[in-house]
Order: sequence, then structure tokens, then C-alpha cells
Amino acid sequence: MGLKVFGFKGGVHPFHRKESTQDKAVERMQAPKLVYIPLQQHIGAPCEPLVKPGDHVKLGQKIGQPKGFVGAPVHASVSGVVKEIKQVPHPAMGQGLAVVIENDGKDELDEFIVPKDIESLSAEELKDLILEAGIVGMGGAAFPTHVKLSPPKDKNIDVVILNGAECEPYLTADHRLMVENPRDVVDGLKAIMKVLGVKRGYIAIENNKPDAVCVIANAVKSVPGVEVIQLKTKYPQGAEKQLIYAVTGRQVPSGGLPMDVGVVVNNVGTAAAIARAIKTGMPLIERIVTVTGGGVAQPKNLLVRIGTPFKDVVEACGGLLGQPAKVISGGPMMGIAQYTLDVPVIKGTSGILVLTKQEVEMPEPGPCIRCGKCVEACPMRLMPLFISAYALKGDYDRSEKLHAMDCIECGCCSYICPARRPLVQSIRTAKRVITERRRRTASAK
Amino acid sequence: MKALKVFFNGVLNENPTFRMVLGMCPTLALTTAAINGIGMGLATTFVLVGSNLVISLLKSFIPQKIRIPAFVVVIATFVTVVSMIMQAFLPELNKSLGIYIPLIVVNCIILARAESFASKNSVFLSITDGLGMGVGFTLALLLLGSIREILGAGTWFGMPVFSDGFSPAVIMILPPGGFITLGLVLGLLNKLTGRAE
Amino acid sequence: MSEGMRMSIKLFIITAVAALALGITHAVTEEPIRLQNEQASVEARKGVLPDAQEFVQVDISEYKDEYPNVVEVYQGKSGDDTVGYVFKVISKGYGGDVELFVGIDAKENKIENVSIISHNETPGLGAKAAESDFLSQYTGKSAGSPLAVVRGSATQDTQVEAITGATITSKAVTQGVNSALEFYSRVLKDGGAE
Amino acid sequence: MEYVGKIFVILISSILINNFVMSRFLGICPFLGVSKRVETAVGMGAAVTFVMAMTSLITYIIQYVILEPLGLEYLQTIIFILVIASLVQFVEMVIQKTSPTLYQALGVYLPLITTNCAVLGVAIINIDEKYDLIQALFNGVGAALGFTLAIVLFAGVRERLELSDIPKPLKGFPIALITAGLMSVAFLGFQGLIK
Amino acid sequence: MEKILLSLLSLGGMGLLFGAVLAFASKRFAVEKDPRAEAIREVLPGANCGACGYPGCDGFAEAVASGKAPVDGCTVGGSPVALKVGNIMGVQVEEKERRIARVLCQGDCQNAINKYEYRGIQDCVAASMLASGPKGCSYGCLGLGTCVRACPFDAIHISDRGIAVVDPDRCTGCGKCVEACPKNLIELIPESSLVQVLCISKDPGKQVRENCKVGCIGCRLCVKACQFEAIDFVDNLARIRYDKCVNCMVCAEKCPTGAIYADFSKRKVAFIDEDKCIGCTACKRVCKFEAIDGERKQKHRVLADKCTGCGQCVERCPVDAITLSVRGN
Amino acid sequence: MEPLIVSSSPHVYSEDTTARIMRDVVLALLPAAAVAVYFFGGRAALIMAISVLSAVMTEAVVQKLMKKPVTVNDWSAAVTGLMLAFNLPPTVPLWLPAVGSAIAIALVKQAFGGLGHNFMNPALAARAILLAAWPVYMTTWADPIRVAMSAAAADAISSATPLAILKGMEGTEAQLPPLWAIILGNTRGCLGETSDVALLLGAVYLLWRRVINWRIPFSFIGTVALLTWILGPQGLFTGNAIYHIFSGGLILGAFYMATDYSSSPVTPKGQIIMGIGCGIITSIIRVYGGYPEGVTYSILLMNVAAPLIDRFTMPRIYGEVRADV
Ligand SMILES: Cc1cc2nc3c(=O)[nH]c(=O)nc-3n(C[C@H](O)[C@H](O)[C@H](O)COP(=O)(O)O)c2cc1C
Ligand SMILES: Cc1cc2nc3c(=O)[nH]c(=O)nc-3n(C[C@H](O)[C@H](O)[C@H](O)COP(=O)(O)O)c2cc1C
Ligand SMILES: Cc1cc2nc3c(=O)[nH]c(=O)nc-3n(C[C@H](O)[C@H](O)[C@H](O)COP(=O)(O)O)c2cc1C
Ligand SMILES: Cc1cc2nc3c(=O)[nH]c(=O)nc-3n(C[C@H](O)[C@H](O)[C@H](O)CO)c2cc1C
Ligand code: SF4
Ligand code: SF4
Ligand code: SF4
Ligand code: SF4
Ligand code: FES
Repeated sequence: MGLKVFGFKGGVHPFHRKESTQDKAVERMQAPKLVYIPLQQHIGAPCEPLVKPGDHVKLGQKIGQPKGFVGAPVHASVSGVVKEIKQVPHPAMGQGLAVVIENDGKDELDEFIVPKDIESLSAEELKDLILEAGIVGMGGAAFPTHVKLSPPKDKNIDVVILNGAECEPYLTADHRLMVENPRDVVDGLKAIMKVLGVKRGYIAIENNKPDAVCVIANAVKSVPGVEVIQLKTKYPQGAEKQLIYAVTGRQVPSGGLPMDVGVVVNNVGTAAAIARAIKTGMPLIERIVTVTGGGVAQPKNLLVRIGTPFKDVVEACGGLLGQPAKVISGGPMMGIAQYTLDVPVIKGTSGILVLTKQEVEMPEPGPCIRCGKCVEACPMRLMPLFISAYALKGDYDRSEKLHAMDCIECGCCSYICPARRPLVQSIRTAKRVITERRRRTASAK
Repeated sequence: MKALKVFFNGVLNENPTFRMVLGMCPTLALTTAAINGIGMGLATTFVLVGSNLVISLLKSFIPQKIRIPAFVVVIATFVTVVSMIMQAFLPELNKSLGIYIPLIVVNCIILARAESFASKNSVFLSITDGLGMGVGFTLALLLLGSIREILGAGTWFGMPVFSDGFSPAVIMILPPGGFITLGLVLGLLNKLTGRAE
Repeated sequence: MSEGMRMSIKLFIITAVAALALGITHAVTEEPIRLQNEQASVEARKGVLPDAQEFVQVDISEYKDEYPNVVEVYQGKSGDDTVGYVFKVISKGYGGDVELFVGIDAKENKIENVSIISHNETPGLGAKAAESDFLSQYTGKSAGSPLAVVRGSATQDTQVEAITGATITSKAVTQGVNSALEFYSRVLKDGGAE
Repeated sequence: MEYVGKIFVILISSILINNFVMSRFLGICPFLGVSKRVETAVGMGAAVTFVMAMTSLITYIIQYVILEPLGLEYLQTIIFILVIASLVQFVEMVIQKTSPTLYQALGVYLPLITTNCAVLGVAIINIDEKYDLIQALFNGVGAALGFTLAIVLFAGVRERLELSDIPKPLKGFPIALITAGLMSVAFLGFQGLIK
Repeated sequence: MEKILLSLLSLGGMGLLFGAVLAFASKRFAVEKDPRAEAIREVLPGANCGACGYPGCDGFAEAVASGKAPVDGCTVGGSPVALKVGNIMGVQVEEKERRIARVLCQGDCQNAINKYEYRGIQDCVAASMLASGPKGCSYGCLGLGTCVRACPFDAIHISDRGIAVVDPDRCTGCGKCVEACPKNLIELIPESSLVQVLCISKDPGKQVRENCKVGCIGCRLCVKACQFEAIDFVDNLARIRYDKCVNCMVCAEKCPTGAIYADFSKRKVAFIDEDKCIGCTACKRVCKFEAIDGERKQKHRVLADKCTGCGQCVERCPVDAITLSVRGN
Repeated sequence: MEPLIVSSSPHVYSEDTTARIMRDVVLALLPAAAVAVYFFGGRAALIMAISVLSAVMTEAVVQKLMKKPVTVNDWSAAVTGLMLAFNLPPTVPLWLPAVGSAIAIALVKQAFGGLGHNFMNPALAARAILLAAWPVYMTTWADPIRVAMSAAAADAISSATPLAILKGMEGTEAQLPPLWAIILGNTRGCLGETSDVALLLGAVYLLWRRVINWRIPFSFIGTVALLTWILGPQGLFTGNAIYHIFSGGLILGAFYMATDYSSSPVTPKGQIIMGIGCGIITSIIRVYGGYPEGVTYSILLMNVAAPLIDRFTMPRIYGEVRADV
């Protein structure tokens, strides 16, 4: 580790607002009476339920099996009785099928849960374990981790990067994890490197978290081939492509994946979850969630069981403060606004943000004044104003020619736009329509 | 009755300047004064009527493949006749219309009418059409010429229209004035007739 | 007959008829046009030298290099008397060439009149040079010494007031007049035209 | 050297100062009609350039080889236009046959050129200005380049207008004309460039 | 005179020359164009909507001429155009029934609830990406008009109550809106069909009822009511089979929420011409609604208040004594 | 509980707003406005007031007529009005700024759809139109009222605009006002263009607030400096670049007018091209043109080219695979 700080072109500097939780140690939240465990918590096809209403389940028992390779099983996060399997609100998809379990409070362990040891497991065994533990990316996209760790033979992976940037304002879950539990993070990285047979690993952290940098640096001292990288504090430093560029100077080709440049990126939380799954045998049934925002009485970092409704999580933080205007799952830049507090926490939920009327700016968009700020801010070097303008006109072909599909939806353009143009939303719409059209032409052939 | 319709079609509904936006070069270049507008308009009308007449007479004689050269020859003949007559008897106007007299040949209105009307209709109707279009064109040019002359030079047909306090906006008789005036007049007409693209 | 032949012949017929029509019109208008043009140029010369009855063109080919701006010179005669000279000069204005006629009264050795034949100056600015408001300034000025343009009001006899906002054009006209004056003093005056 | 200078002046003058579209008002119809897309504007410009160069050449020869010696100047208009119309049609047929790609790029604009008064205009101006052959050629090419410059710039602006919220009555031709007017205001800056 | 002759010669000579050159060129450089393409282009509507899948009407015309596209590929022009194109191409075209778009949702602002307050661009695709859109029912019309903007014929509008409605007179059945709607709410329905289920919610009835007053709650009353097996029932939802439906409109009368729409103004009624009737009672036997009265060998009579206009009797009558007509006329 | 608000991410925004940016521009222009009043007197203030008022009122009236929301509170019309006033000689009749602002707003801005949609700088286009329409008013200069600051300067200042002298159109080099007078603003010229110090002060503020960036102004001024030095009146490399930079509207144009958002390119590369293009055209007009000042027309001409520049300078996106392999 040096004093050198790494970065990328573009990006923005939103306020951090991390003060209220960054120094608060993670507390374990008590498991709620009812958990709602969605059968789809990852990119890919939903799981088939393995249980029926009335069944008794144990803690950590597999209750959903993925239908294809791209998918991850889901497990019971409490022990108790399956009440029903029904459509419930879902933080990412609006609605989705979920297994509702009534907690019996006993936390009766599933018998398959046995601790293991990284050193004694082969790469293949480790990968199976990761699959069976239902581990998905905890950085947001919830992509099944074992898939990432199974690159095609022709891709030569030589670098693993752990993403500890946590560039989103408000969020401090990864920060606290690194400070409090560096061991798990590093062990997770070791496991990943072992699976991929890679000799070089980096843990990249924004330089606004000096304590995390320090703690992790200490933890990796004895680990060969692993280095801590300090990143410029700039949003979206944590975005995969920008991170890879900052750390390795490589550019993921348009339409390509990190593995095309020999890199695999995982969130620090993902790594810690892997380490935990190995060391305790417990699959992914809980995660750290930052609960914050002006609408929450006592902002906290909580260790929450998957399936806990937001309502209960907020209760555990002293409840609501006044009338909430907006509830966001994730950070304010990329997070998804929720229409109800009944949604459950899922594997990808890094934060719950409750914002009051004063905190939510509900801007009236004005005409684009062509200030070019969005062009300068876009970390993908796109021209958001034009992509958006054509999209809003319905000329999606033009949007596509302007590389709409390369947009990572980071939100920098909308954030910076003085005219408050609905840039990201319109580009996202364009992407949806373009994908739909491509699908349609593909199926026509 | 039909003739009347054809005539007014040219003057109003399909006014070559305001509706079809053809023959723009003389329209813009020669409307710096009302008198030029009328002069150009009348010269064009003469050519229009003449060429429509001849072409509708010859419509079955002219083969498809040499249609354009043949039409053009007919039109050019009339233009040259006009030009010579003007040189001989109206030298002043001839001088101020300058190069745009021979360019009547390529005024899109004339070829457009030859192609789309005269080569398909009877002699009488073609003459009427030529007359209607010509009058429409002349009126349009007169209107534009008047606006530009009044605002740009403070005169109308050379007569001062303002008391001394007014300083005319020279730009109106410069090229930009031509474009902008026509643009605004078209916009106004769209607004009045409720038509818009 | 092949189609191609037919086409050519038809086009031939059309063009021939056109030519006929034009030839006839030309025959009819040729004379009036010539008269018009002649009259126009005589009128123009007369405009700057009204006393002359006829104009005789002076051969100036040997001075072409020395006085590139002077393109034509006419000797203005009234009977056998040389009344004066008319010069056609070209000078560079703001928007391009400015062509002038300068008439010089040989008897009184002064400028009789100046007129602008053609110009490409901006209307409302340089184009004002063609108006008599400006040109009448030259009338009566001595042909002996060159003229100068001043902004604001002229105080001396050799000065010409510039048109507001069109100094360039004013200078161009004056320069044209000056080259006529120079040609006159150097070549024609006293020595006379041969 | 001086001659080269004069040629240069003719070129600059015909491209910028006396730009056919912006200050001489020639070729306005295609300027307004074929300028909705930059690509088509470029195509039109290329086609016009080609035809104008050819026209300058041929009409010059006709004028000084046939018309003047025979004293037939009054046939100028009719013969020039006949030449242009035939030339354009001929070129169109040739291109269409020999190079379909070129035809796609240029040919479709050719028929529009017959009624482009800029072409006849340049031929007549060449004669009026008493240019020699080389000067006439440069004047023709310059005028065409000036036309191309104007139409391509104009097309760029018009593409941008597509994204604008133009008041309804001004949509279409009116706003195009106002745009052209503002452009020609900018071109006034070239006035007086060469003295 | 000499001048005139000279001009005649030179100009005429040019005419001859150019005529010859062009004639030669037109032979030498002739490019075969399919005259049929041009003829087809003439009869096309010229909307350049692209619904045929080709770049504009010109593209389609050429594709048809070269055999790449079917003669009836222009949906906008419909049968009349297909017939003309067919004539040009020399093929027979069977008449296809005109189809009209229909928005299968009645959940307007008075009937349906919203689950959140939406802020953002007025576009259904955009809104549908946020938890399926603000409408309580995740299947319902969002009323942000994406279909309206997609329609090249101005045939679809957002009603005062905020859902999309097709103007059947203007709709050409081009299907653009069908493609545009992110909720897949629009269907092209044969013009002759007068009965439709205007709901596509697969939610259980209880949930539908919470979200919307006029949704299909899956009660199956319509299925039971239909005498012609023209209603399928899948995923908690009734679906009409347009090939079997006879427009008797009984289901619409039975539907407790009004989710089934029928154009009652076009409902038919049977009439028996007594002069022709031979009293065979075939009609009476076939009628499922006991709407025909009459004894064997006697003149029969239709009970107008019971007749649904299903037309079964018409088909059965051996002497063509029964006609259907729109009620009221 | 009231229904929650749901919208697309992001859910937070920077502090910049259109109104704030425009207000910053007005603030940046205030020093130069003050200097104008100091040197040219109350008439300067009057011209500015009329111009701004007319701009704002025209905007409101046009928007009302077109049944659009009235957005005069975004300050952009005020900027245009002030900018136009800065571009007028202090002697103009008072109806001229009123007419000019109305043209700028109605014809150049609102006809194209209002804020952000105009392809040309409204104030500059209006100035060019006024120049062509009433050239006499627009080229009649007055002396600063405070010429008597030093006796030596008095003679020097009172003849012509510095650029006209530099061009050799009038006066001689000896009559050139001293450089300090030019930089302070104690010379003939348009209201806002004379005081370079005040303008630069505002420019620094705008750069600091990131309202503008360095690309257009620096490449513009740099190009002019280079070219006017090279193309000097006594042969190559004899030009007086310093005078060229500080006289005429170059500073005003480069920092405040070429940077106008709506009419300049949005791509970083495009902005540099815009600056260089303006520089080249300005220099050519200044050196060869029939008119001493090229800034106006160079910016307008580059405005016309801006859409094409944007088109051909799209940044190469992250990870774009080059077509050359
Ligand atoms: C359809 C799809 C396939 C993917 N395949 C791979 C893969 O084979 N290897 C890999 O390393 N990542 C793969 N990814 C994961 C992406 O590289 C990326 O990590 C994931 O989309 C989450 O990134 P984000 O959180 O930056 O959005 C895939 C993602 C998607 C959506
Ligand atoms: C704009 C943007 C910002 C992101 N910020 C972070 C971040 O701060 N921390 C993080 O771990 N992942 C972040 N991600 C997700 C990463 O790109 C990437 O998907 C993730 O690190 C992969 O690890 P995972 O599969 O273990 O989640 C971000 C993604 C995007 C598109
Ligand atoms: C559009 C325009 C047209 C112009 N036309 C002329 C003109 O015809 N004649 C002229 O001498 N100057 C013309 N000028 C130049 C200036 O008006 C003027 O020469 C210059 O500012 C010097 O001012 P002065 O004449 O008051 O000394 C023109 C300038 C512009 C911008
Ligand atoms: C940096 C900056 C410079 C500006 N310069 C001008 C200007 O020169 N002229 C003008 O009319 N408006 C100017 N504006 C205001 C605004 O952009 C103008 O009203 C728009 O052109 C209208 O769409 C400027 C604004 C900014 C932010
Ligand atoms: S266009 Fe996409 S990638 Fe670029 S700033 Fe906007 S959201 Fe981010
Ligand atoms: S940041 Fe906003 S106002 Fe500026 S150019 Fe981009 S879209 Fe337009
Ligand atoms: S029918 Fe579909 S596209 Fe149309 S308004 Fe309703 S949801 Fe939107
Ligand atoms: S878009 Fe839909 S409503 Fe419009 S015509 Fe096509 S099918 Fe009918
Ligand atoms: S009139 Fe000149 S191109 Fe049409």
C-alpha cells in the first residue's frame, strides 16, 4: 500500500451524510415474528419452493432451489412453521413470490450446518459450498457469486478485487464490516483467490475511510499477493468498471464483463459472507443493513435476518420520526424507492433510507440548458443529455447509437444536472425498450 | 367553374410561395422593394402561362425520357423572350432584377407546374393554372416586398411612408431580413389558418 | 425509326422551334436594346459632363500599368472644342469593386460631377455613396490636388465628408476620383490627348 | 503570383463572402429541402459540387466557342439550361449504372439539381464577370463549396432543432427560414473581408 | 435572317445532339426497375408507419415486388389495399377481417386505486419499472400514454379518467400500440367481436377486488353462463375465444363487476318471416334461451325480450325464414 | 400513512440549479457594469436597465402568449438583457436596447423553444442584427466621461476605438491609448467590453463556481494572441498581441459569450474546437476584414457550427472497442 490514490474520469462528489452511522458498531437485530423470504433474491430465474405451507423449517434449511445455473438457493433465516407462500412486495421487483415463516424463536439449527476450513477444501469444493450457501453479490446487483467464480476456460483471470469503496452517501455497512471484522473479509478474499487460482488480490477502499484502510492493511500484512488500494473519494468509485480502471488501468470493453479483462470484482460483504459460510457452515441468512435518514429515530448499522420486513427493522431503530416521504432500499444514488414498509430485507439490501419531506427534493424538471455538466460527470463518458432527449422523443434507435446500453445507471448525470432533467430515468427506459426490441428480433429469427 | 377553382387554388390553397415554398430564390432576393416584387411576379406569370400553354399542347408529343430537357427548352424560350423585351423597353427594372431574370428558367414553380399540371391537363385549364399560380406568386412577392421596403427603407414603391422620426432597419433589405420576414410571415399564416406541420 | 432517333428528332424539333421564336424576337428587339444601351452609356457620360455633345474614346493602353484603376477615358467634345474628360475608374470598396464615372471640366480645371455605375456596398451604409447627398460634394472641387476623406465636417476645400459608418466606401470613391485626377493632371492636361 | 492571388480571392469570395445561399440567394430550394439530415446535406453538397464544376467548364466553352463567335449571346440562357439539364440526366444514368453505391450517395439528389438555380447562376455569373477558364472553374467550385458549407451547417442546426420544443405555428419551414436568417446574419461577418 | 438561321442551326444542333446522347445513354446505361414496385407504391396508404416491418412504404413496395413480402403485408391498408396489391402482383388475396386495438383495462381513476405517488417522466415504460407502476393493480393501465405516442394514426387517447381508450374509427390495426405498451394490455381484436373481457389481472379475486372495482375476480359466472363454450378460464382470468363467441352478450350481463364489456347497442335480435315459416320447430329446439314460441306446423315467433341474437336459429332454419337485425331498428 | 413517493434514482441532487447558475453570471457581470457606469455615466445604467427590463418582459409576454409556464425567475432573460446592453455603445438611442432585447428573446430564443434550445447566442445575434439594421447608431462611439484622469491620456483616448487604430483605419499608432487605460476600461467601446479588469474579476468568480470551465475562453484567447502576433501589420511576428487581447470585446466574448451554454458545444473536445475556431475567425476578421471587431461574428459563426462539432466530437466512451481492428 502506498500513498498513491487511484481514481477514474468523471464522477461527482455528493455529500457523504455518513456521520450518523459510520462510528456506530453493528448491532444484531432480534429476529422478527414473521419473515418473508422472497424466492428470487438474485439476478436469474426465481427459485422453486422446497417447502409447503404447514411445513416446519429449521434455521439455515434450504427452502428454495434455483431452476438454472444462474441462480442461488434461499434458506430459512429463522426456525418455525411455513405459513404460506404468496406474492409479497419485493424491494427490487415490486412484487414476488415469498415463503412466509412464523418464527418459533428457537433458532433450531439445520443439521447440515457444519463448520469447515478454507485450507482443507479444494477449489471445486469451495465453489460448491459458495453455491450451496446461497451467496450472491452483496454490492447491489445480487449476481450469484458462484457463477462469477466459474469463468469460461478461455478467460484468464489474474486479479481479484474486493470492492470496499462504498461510495454511496449514507451507507456505512461495508465500512463497519471492514473495521469490525477484517479477518472475515481477508479470509473471504483468500477463498475467492483460491477458487479462481489467482495470485493477486486487492482490497480497494475510498480514502474517506482511513480507519478501514488502516485495519484492513494490518489484516493483509501477512497475506502474500494481497494489497490495499486507496481510492479517491468520488462517486461512483465503487462501480465495477470504474473500480477496475482505477485499480488496474484496464477498461472492460463495451458490452463485456470484468472477466474479459481478467478481473473478478466482489463486494467486501460478499467476501465476508463466503468466509462465514465456510467457517460456520451457515448459509447466507443475515446481512448488515445501514438504517438511516432523517425519518429514522436512531440511525444504526444492524445485522438483520433475511426476510425481515423494513417496518420491523425501522422499529428496531426507534421507529419513524414523523411522516416518511420516501423509503429507499440502498443508497440515495442508485437505491430503489419503495412504496411500502412491508417489503422484506433481501440479500442485496445494503441500506434502508427513510427520508422526510424536507430531505427529498422533488424537483420540477426544466429544459436542458446544455451546460455539459452531465457529459463531464458521466463515468462512462456518454452524452446523457442527447441519449435522454432522443429517448424522451421515442427515438430509441438514436439513443442506442449513442451507446445508451453502456449506461451503468449510476445517476451522476441526474445528480449534477442543474435543470433536473430526468436523465437516468429516461435512459433506463430506453435501455428497457431497446432490450425488449432486441429480444423480439432475436426471437423472430 | 372548375377553372375558377383552379385559379384560386394557385392564389390561395396552393400558393406557390406560402404553401408549397417553391421558387425561393427570387422570392427572397427580389423582395427588397415592392416594385421589384411586382416586376418579378409579372415576368414569372408570363412565363408560367406561356409554358403551361405550350406544354399542355405538346403533352402527347414529348417523350417521357427527354421530358425535362424539352420542358426546360420551352420555359427557357419564354424567359429569353421576356428578358429581351425587358431589356428593350424596361431597362431600369431589368437592371434591378439582374441575374434573376434568366434564373426564372430554374424557378421550381414553373417546372413543377409543367410536370404536375400542364402535362396532364387541357390547354385552357393549364393557362388558368399558370395564371393562378402567377398571380399567387406575384401577390406573395408584393406582400413581402412591401414589408421589407417599408421597414427597411421607410418607403413604399419609393414613396416615404414615415415622418422623419423613423430610422429604417436596414437589415430588412439585407439577406437576413429576407429569410426572417418570410419565416415570420409563414408562421403567421400557419397561426391564422390553424395549419402547422 | 428507332426510339433514340425519334427522341433526338423530337428534341430537335422543339429546340428548332424555340430557336426560331427567339431569333425572331431577337431580330425585333435587337435594335431597341442596342439603342437603349448606347443611350444609357451616353447619358451616363453626359451625366458627369453635361456640356459635351459627343464623346471620343481615348486610347490609354500605354498607361495601363501605371494607372490600373483607370479603365476608360473619353474626350468630351462640343463641336471641335474639348469640353473635358470622362473617366471610368474602378476602386475597391467595402463589398467589392466600385465603378465610377468622373467628369472633369478641362476649361475650369475642376471636377464637374461624379457618378457611381455599379457597386456592391451595404444598403443603408456604403450604398449611400451613390446618392447625390454624398456625390455632390465632389462637384466644383479643383482638379489640381488630391482629395482626402474626413470624419465629421469638412473644413478645407480638399476634404470630403465621410458617410457615417461607411468610411471605407467613402475612401474608395475618393480614391477613385483621385486616380482620375492624377491621370488627368499627368497625362491629359496641357499635353492634351493626341 | 498575382494571378494565384486573384484565384484565391475568387475562391474565398465565392465560398464565404458572396456565399450563394447566405448572401446571393441562389439554390435556396434544395437548401431548405434537403437539409433535414447531415448525411443527405453532405450528399447534396457533393452532387452540386460535381455538377457545378462540370457546368462551369462546359458552359464556358460553349459561350466562347459557339455563342460569341456566332453572335448568338441571346441564346445563352436556353443553351446553358439545356446543357445543364442534359448533363444532369446523363450523369444520373451513368452513375446509376456504373456505381450503385455512388448512386445511393449522390444520384438521388441529381434530379433536384436541374432546378437548382445556383447551377445556372454560376454559369451566368462566370460569363458576366468575364472570368477566364481557370477562374470560372474555381468560381464554380468555390460557389459549390460555399453551398455545401451552408447546407451542412444548416443541417446540423436543423437536426438539433428536432429536439427542440418549437412553437407550433413556426414548425417546419418558418423556423428553418428564421434559422437561415440568423445564419446569414453570422455570415455578414465575412463582408468586407477582401478589399 | 442569317442570324435566325444560325440560331436555328446551333440550338437545333444541340437539341439533336443532346437528344441523341440521352437516348444513347438511356439504352447503354439502362437499369431495370421493377415497374410493379412503383405501381404498388402508388396504391399504398403512404403512412410510412413501418408496421409492415420494412423501412417505409417504398421499402415495402420493393419487397413485395421482389417477392420478399406478402401482398397483404400492409396492415394499415387492410384488405382493400391487399386486393389492389394482389392485382398488381397477379395473385389472389382472400379477404382478412379487419382487426382493431382494444385496451383491456377499465381501471380508471374512479375504479382503481394507486399504491404510491409517482414522480417522474410521463411514460408507461418508465413508470412500470418502478414496482410495476403506481397503479394498485400491477396489471392495470398506467395511463401515461406511451401507446398514444406510438400510434401513428392518432387513434388512441387517454380518457379524462386517466386510462387509454382506442378510437375504433381511426384505428388501422397496425399494432404499434400493442408493441409499445409495457403492460401488454392492448390486443388486436376482430372487428366483428362485440364482447371482450377488459381485464388481464391474474391476481386472486380478493386482491383484485381490493385494487379495482371493475376487474375480473375469477368468479366464473361467465363461464357458466356461456352456452357456446366461448370462454376459457386460466390463471384466475376469463378469456373470450373470439372464434367461438357469437356475441350473445349473456356473459356481460352476468358479470358481477362489469369486467366483461359488450356493445349492447349492436346486440341483435332474430325475426321470423311468417310467410316463410313452415313451423318445423327446428329453431325452437336449437334456441338455448327459450326465446322462440310456437307449435309444430304453426307459425313461430321470437320472444324479443329473451332473444340474445346468438343466431343459432338462423343457421338451423331450413327455409331461411329467420333474419337477424340490430335491436331497435 | 400517506402514500409514499416513488421515483427513479437518484434521489438526491447537487446544489446547482439553472437559476443559481444564471444568478452567478449576473453577479459576475456586476463589476463590469459598475465600471461602465463610472466611465460612461448614468446613461450606461439607463441602457442596462432598459435592456434587462425589455428582455424579461418579452420573455414573460411571449411565454404567456404561447401558454407556456412563465420562467423569468430563472434569471436567464436577465442575463441576456444585460449581455446585450454590454454590447451596445453608450450613445445609442434608448429605444435600441429595448428593441434589441425583444429581438434577442422573441426571435432568437423563444422561437426556438426557449431556454437551452436556441442555437445562437441571443444577445450576440441581437447585436449583429442591430448592427446591420442601424449601423450608424451602433458604430458611433462616445468618449468616457472621465478622460481627464490624466492629461496625457486625454488626447490619446478621444479619437477612435483602439482596434480601429490598430487596424490602421484611423489615427496612427501614436494615438493608441496606453495599455493601462485599455485594461481599466477608460477607452471608447461598448458599455461592457472596455474594462478588462472588472470582466476578469467576474470570470475568476465563474471559474471558481464552475459555472464555466477554462476550455473555451483560454483556447479562444490563446488562438487570438498567437494569430495576431504572427499576422502582424509589418510582416510575420510583428503583431501587437497584448493590445489585441485587451481591446475590443475579446475578454467579454471569450469568458461570457462564447461560453453561453445553449449555443456552444457540450463535449470537452468540442469546446476546445469552438474556442480555437472563434480565435481563428476573430483574428482573420481583425487582420483582414473590413471591420475592426471580429468577436461577435466569430462566436455567431461557431454557434452555427456547434451542432456539427458536438456530433463529431462525441467522447470515446469507456470501454469502446475501436473500429480500427
Ligand atoms: C447476465 C449477466 C451475466 C454475468 N456473467 C458474469 C460472468 O460470467 N462472470 C463474472 O465475473 N460476472 C458476471 N456478471 C456479473 C457482472 O460482471 C456484475 O458483477 C454484476 O452485473 C453486478 O455488477 P454491479 O453491481 O456493478 O451492477 C454477469 C452479470 C449479468 C447481468
Ligand atoms: C454506480 C455503481 C456504484 C456502485 N458502488 C458500489 C460500492 O460502493 N460498493 C460495492 O461494493 N459495490 C458497488 N457497486 C457494485 C459493483 O459494481 C459490483 O457489482 C460489485 O462490487 C460486485 O461485487 P458483488 O457481486 O460481490 O456484489 C456499484 C455499482 C454501480 C453501478
Ligand atoms: C454588416 C456590415 C456592413 C457594413 N457595410 C459597410 C459598407 O458598406 N461600407 C463601409 O464603408 N463600411 C461598412 N461596414 C463597416 C463598418 O460599418 C464601418 O466601416 C467601421 O465600423 C468603421 O466605422 P466608421 O465608418 O464609422 O469609421 C459594414 C459593417 C458591417 C458589420
Ligand atoms: C456562462 C454563461 C454565459 C452566458 N452568456 C450569454 C450570452 O452571451 N448571451 C445571452 O443571451 N445569454 C447568455 N447566457 C444566458 C443563457 O444561457 C441564455 O439566456 C440562453 O442562451 C438562452 O437559452 C449565459 C449563461 C451562462 C451560464
Ligand atoms: S449516463 Fe448512465 S453512466 Fe452516465 S452518468 Fe448517467 S447514469 Fe451514469
Ligand atoms: S447537466 Fe442537465 S442541463 Fe446540463 S447538459 Fe446535461 S441535461 Fe442539460
Ligand atoms: S394501455 Fe399500456 S401504454 Fe397505454 S396508457 Fe395504458 S399502460 Fe400505458
Ligand atoms: S397504434 Fe394501436 S390504436 Fe393506433 S392504429 Fe395501430 S393498432 Fe390502432
Ligand atoms: S428558386 Fe432557386 S433553387 Fe428554387
